[in-house]
Amino acid sequence: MDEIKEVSLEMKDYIVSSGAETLSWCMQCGLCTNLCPWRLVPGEISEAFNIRKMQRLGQLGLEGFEDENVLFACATCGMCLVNCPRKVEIIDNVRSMRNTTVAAGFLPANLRPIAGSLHANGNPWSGAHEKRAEWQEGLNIPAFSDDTEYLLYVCCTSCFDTRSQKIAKSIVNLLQKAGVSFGVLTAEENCCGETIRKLGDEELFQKLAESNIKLFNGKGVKKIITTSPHCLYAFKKDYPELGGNYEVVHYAELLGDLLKQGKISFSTELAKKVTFHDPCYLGRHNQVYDPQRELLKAVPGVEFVELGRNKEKSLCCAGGGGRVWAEAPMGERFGELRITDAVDKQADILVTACPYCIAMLDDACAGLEKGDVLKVMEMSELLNASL
Amino acid sequence: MNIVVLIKQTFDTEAKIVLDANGKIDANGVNLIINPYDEYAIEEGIRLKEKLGGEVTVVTLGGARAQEAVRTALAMGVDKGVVVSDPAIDTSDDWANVEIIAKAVAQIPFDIILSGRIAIDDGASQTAVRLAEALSVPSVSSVIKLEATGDQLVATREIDGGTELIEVALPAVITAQKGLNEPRYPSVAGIMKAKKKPLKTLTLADLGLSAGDLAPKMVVTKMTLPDPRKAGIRIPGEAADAAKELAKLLHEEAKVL
Amino acid sequence: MAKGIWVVVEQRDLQIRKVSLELLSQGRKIADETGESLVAVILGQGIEGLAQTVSANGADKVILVEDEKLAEYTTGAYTSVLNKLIRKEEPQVVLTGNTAVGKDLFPRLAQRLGVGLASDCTGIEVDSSSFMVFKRPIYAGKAFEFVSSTVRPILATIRPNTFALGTPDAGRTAEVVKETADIDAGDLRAILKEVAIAASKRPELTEANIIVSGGRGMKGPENYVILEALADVIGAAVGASRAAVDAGWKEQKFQVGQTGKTVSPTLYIACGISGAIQHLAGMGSSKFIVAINKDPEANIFNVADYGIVGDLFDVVPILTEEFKKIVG
Amino acid sequence: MAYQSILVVGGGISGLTAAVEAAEAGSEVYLVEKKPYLGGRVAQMNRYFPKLCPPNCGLEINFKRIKQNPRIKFFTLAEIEKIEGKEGDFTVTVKSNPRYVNQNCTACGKCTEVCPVERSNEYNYGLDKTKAIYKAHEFAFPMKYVVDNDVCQGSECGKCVSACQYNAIELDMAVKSFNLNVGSIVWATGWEAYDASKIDYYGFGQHQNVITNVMMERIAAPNGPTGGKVVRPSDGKEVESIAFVQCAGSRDVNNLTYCSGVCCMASLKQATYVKEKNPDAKVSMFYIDVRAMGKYEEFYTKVQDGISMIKGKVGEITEDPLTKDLIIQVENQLTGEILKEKVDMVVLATGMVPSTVDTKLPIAINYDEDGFIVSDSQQPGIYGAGCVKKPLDVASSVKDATAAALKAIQSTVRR
Repeated sequence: MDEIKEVSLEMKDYIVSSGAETLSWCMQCGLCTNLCPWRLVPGEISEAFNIRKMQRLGQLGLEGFEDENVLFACATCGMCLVNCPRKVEIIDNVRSMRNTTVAAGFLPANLRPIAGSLHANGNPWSGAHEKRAEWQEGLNIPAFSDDTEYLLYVCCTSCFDTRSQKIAKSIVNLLQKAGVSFGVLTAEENCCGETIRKLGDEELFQKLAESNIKLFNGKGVKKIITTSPHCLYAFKKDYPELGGNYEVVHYAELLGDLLKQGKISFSTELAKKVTFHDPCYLGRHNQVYDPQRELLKAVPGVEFVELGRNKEKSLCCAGGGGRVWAEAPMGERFGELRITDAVDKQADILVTACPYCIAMLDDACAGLEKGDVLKVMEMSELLNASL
Repeated sequence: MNIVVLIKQTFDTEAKIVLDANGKIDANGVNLIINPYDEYAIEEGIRLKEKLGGEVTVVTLGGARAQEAVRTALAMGVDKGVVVSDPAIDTSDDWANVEIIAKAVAQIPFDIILSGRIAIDDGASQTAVRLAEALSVPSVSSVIKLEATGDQLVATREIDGGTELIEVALPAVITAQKGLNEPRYPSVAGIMKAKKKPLKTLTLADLGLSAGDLAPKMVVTKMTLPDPRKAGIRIPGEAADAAKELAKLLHEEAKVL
Repeated sequence: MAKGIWVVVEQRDLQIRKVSLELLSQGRKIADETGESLVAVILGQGIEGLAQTVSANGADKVILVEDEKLAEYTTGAYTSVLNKLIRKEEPQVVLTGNTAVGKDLFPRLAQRLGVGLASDCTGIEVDSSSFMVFKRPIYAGKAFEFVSSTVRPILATIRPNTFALGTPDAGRTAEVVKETADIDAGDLRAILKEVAIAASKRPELTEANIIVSGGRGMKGPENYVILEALADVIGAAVGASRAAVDAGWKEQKFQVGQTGKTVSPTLYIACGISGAIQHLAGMGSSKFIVAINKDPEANIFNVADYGIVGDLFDVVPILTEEFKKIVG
Repeated sequence: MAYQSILVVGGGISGLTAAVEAAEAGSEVYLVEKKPYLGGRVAQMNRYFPKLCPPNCGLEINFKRIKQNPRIKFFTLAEIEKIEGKEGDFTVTVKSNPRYVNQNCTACGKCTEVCPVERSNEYNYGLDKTKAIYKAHEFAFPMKYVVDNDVCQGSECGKCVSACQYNAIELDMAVKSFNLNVGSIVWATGWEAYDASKIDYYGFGQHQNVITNVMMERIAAPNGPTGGKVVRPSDGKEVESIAFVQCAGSRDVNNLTYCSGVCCMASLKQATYVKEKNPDAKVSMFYIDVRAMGKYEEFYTKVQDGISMIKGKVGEITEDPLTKDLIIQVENQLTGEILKEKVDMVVLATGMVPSTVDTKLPIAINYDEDGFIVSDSQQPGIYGAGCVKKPLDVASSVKDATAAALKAIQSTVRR
């Protein structure tokens, strides 16, 4: 048993007041722990982090949750919420618990450059703000205006990472082929702030969100297409309380509709066995499961197989909740399990629809040296190849 | 043991540096942090207290937001905070700052004064050593290991290409180099307690100083930003030629070697 | 009337530091330009033989202060001696290298003299009104400030490699003046017990001016010796990409990147690193980036100032030899 | 017109009690039961609290009181179709389903011997089978056979009719409806066990050896499908290791939000069944917290010996497809580790769902959000009794039913 440390009701109240309103609902049954992906990997973080125990420490205002391996381990994948008998908003609680230390100026060292870059550049990738729109070069995308229906909001990762830029470009091409009326404001945008909010830096989130809302509202944005499920989450679930009310869709949802309406079709045959990794923020957090599958099945020649853990049971890639900037040793990365899942299904291509997932899965595939049997692709890239 | 830690609030390391209309650094909207080297000093101060008992007081000079830095130090385990805040500080130089700090520190009993070896904003690396001189006490700078007994210190300091071991009687000033320790994260209890710890704010008048006493020795005549990065070039040719060309470019054009 | 440009020459084991010679060389130019005399000041024991070297490098006058208490640098003794000398001779400007000694000595000296100090300067401009204006990088090189003073003397520490070495003129002679060391007892409170010079200690990653980093292209842990050889020539730290760490070739503490150590050295040499976004974000603020990679499509080339598309196993050994020539 | 008689709907322990208490106080009582026998869930118990005795004697006393009391009329295989009127003046339409067996039946069993059709035995929760003509259970009251019309081949077969020497079988019996006029109604239709297959991660309905607590009562009962041997359904192997999974669906907003209050004691009781038969059996109980109300604390303390009590709600139950052994995954909250324990059989401690969730009264009354009849039914003269009002154990049901009987009597004498 751990040594009992300081108990403070004041601390509990502080956590609750930071947004952990459902903290006391938890009755410590441990169904969350059973579902937590950290239970699937060994190692130091896995040993330190127990989501049920973390809630308990918070409930009691007991020291110990602020250990970096506890407080910042959660990937906010939402798996814990699936069976929770009390519908405890565990992720909000984690966010609030993080907020207690982050608001006092104690973001872990590895996250300081990220927060710093968000402050200075409006993106977490230390990219110069003036280079945000560089990915668009040669694409001829109109600026968003009264004449365009949708704003296409491109995730920071796809603005700055050359690998990820291909996603943005593919999505643009698909939307153009389908005749969608859209424009961009990339150069003026800031990060949506989803992840920094999950990391507990509420102040920085508000700063980012307010600047985006001011921009969007000023330009008359009503509908937004996001390239990342994380931006989808932010605009849909975080922005309304700050005065940003938009009709937001992930590009997969929109393309799914266009497919049904016959406005887009795929012709080039792709005789491959394809499987899909459900991004947590597209699936569990936003309940989008079907359009991706319909789109992939619409590609001629594609043999679609489901991964064992799919849809609401999908296993996290470990890129959420700020974990995309965290370091877990080889053998302790969820992404590796995911690559193994896909290889076990003898899939040729593992498709997903999230820039973070791509980064994590690419990395895991390279680390496991499975590149010769499995290709990791973002859905837009695969669809684009079949246009 | 009475321990004083001198800290500075600086721009976040990622901050984008922009000049305002007056050609001065624009601090608007910039995220502020405790100078990272000062964090080592805070940590060492707390460790000394934990080992030898006593009290740690953190002292800083700064604007309205400097209190945040002190609160952070208090959360880590420092006992008291002193902020000297005065409009005159905006234009003071290293010498003047030390005059102010020396007055503030003189009000606090101290056996050891700790600070970071350099502040990442102005990079001047002067204040702590100047302060030692102003207070007529010895100093050891760039310390990577510190052993303290009740009345003396044995410090290992980093020099170019090696280390020195220096013994010094207290009181003394120590500047902290990376490697001295790993700054702690405060417990949440520490954060809660910090809200109630004493934090004193002083003006120059409180220290018996006036702006006239602080005419700077050095003045900043202008500030500039570096030239924008040039587009990268690929050096053509076979390995041997390319390597030679690269070495030449680094030496003569980039001047980094 | 203040007079003379002084260079406090730093010696260790009777070897003059390169930066001191750089300052003499530049000081000579300024002296010629302004009509001032260039004075070299050397403290130590058994230093007489160094007078010739400094005069060959441009000094008009050499002040030698010999004392057993000055054999090794100590803050107190050096401050004590220089304070009195400067007060006596009243130079315009006193320069030294921004070395461990310079950084320790000059702030205390400046405070004792009640003067300003321009530290870690990377440029000197001669100015009619204030004599010299010093350029110094601030915010880790993200900006520069130019400082000057009307109070004499002005003290300044100059970053090594700022100025080029001149060609020594063995025929030059300088006036050599010996001064006795008058050290106040109060300045001997810190006692130097031991000096340990590491044979070859590579700097810590986040402190290093230069980093040589290897990635998946290194192919195996045994190959890091070629990067280490390169690093040791230029006093660089050795880093690794996440791929190399994952492969077990390097420990995690050597990992550069957002998920490892964020670095911003003056020079970053990436060997066999493709450039994942986390890596680029962790080293993108380096002043100069060199990329050596076989794959012309590698992301790293997008941020590199100089790139070589080629096999690092061919390029790096030659580069090491070239650097040896430059560094000497 | 004010009627003095009382209708009691439901022939379980609550209904029986209400009927007997009211009748013994002088009221005319009609008792209507849907099943072919009286006794309800209690009749399916192996043993029950507080004395841990089998239910037979307790029920027998009630049946005797019914038989001896001319003021009680009971109808089995009967359902309430319509209720009209108000307190003191209800007209109730009762639908009487045919038994296909008349009063001549002596329960000799000859019919069953010849019957060619089998049906799942709901009395034993499907753990065994009966013929289409069957005796509900060994101590069924009334002790009459009954035909399951859903599976009976009817007069085309007629083998039972020929075999019966008492002319007791009438395969052409029809549904009848009749009206009753009563002054008040006691609704005591009891409860159903929560459908454990809704908790997909527990594998009930997929893994044969995952059973529920009500099934465990039948398995342990001497008159049950295994003759009281604690063996597992897949292969009849004697159970050497067993896990009781508490709160299987209970206290869970995705399933049953409330605590049924009896399942913890039921599992502890059932643990004693296992231990009695096989003292070496490994018994584990996984719980969020054990709810041993009132005087049961002592029992809880006493039976814990020899049971491994592990705090932690079971997260998943998987099956070894070859052996049909079960692997329980749970976080042991003492240590924070995820345990994976292999057992022969799992008993899910499912909670109680009021019958009124599926079958509402044919007259408007108030229910709570979980479907229980609230105490103030908003319909004067109609009173819930027992588990249709809230989850209760047997003793509490009896008390509640007695109280309901008094209320019902008051309704018939109110002026």
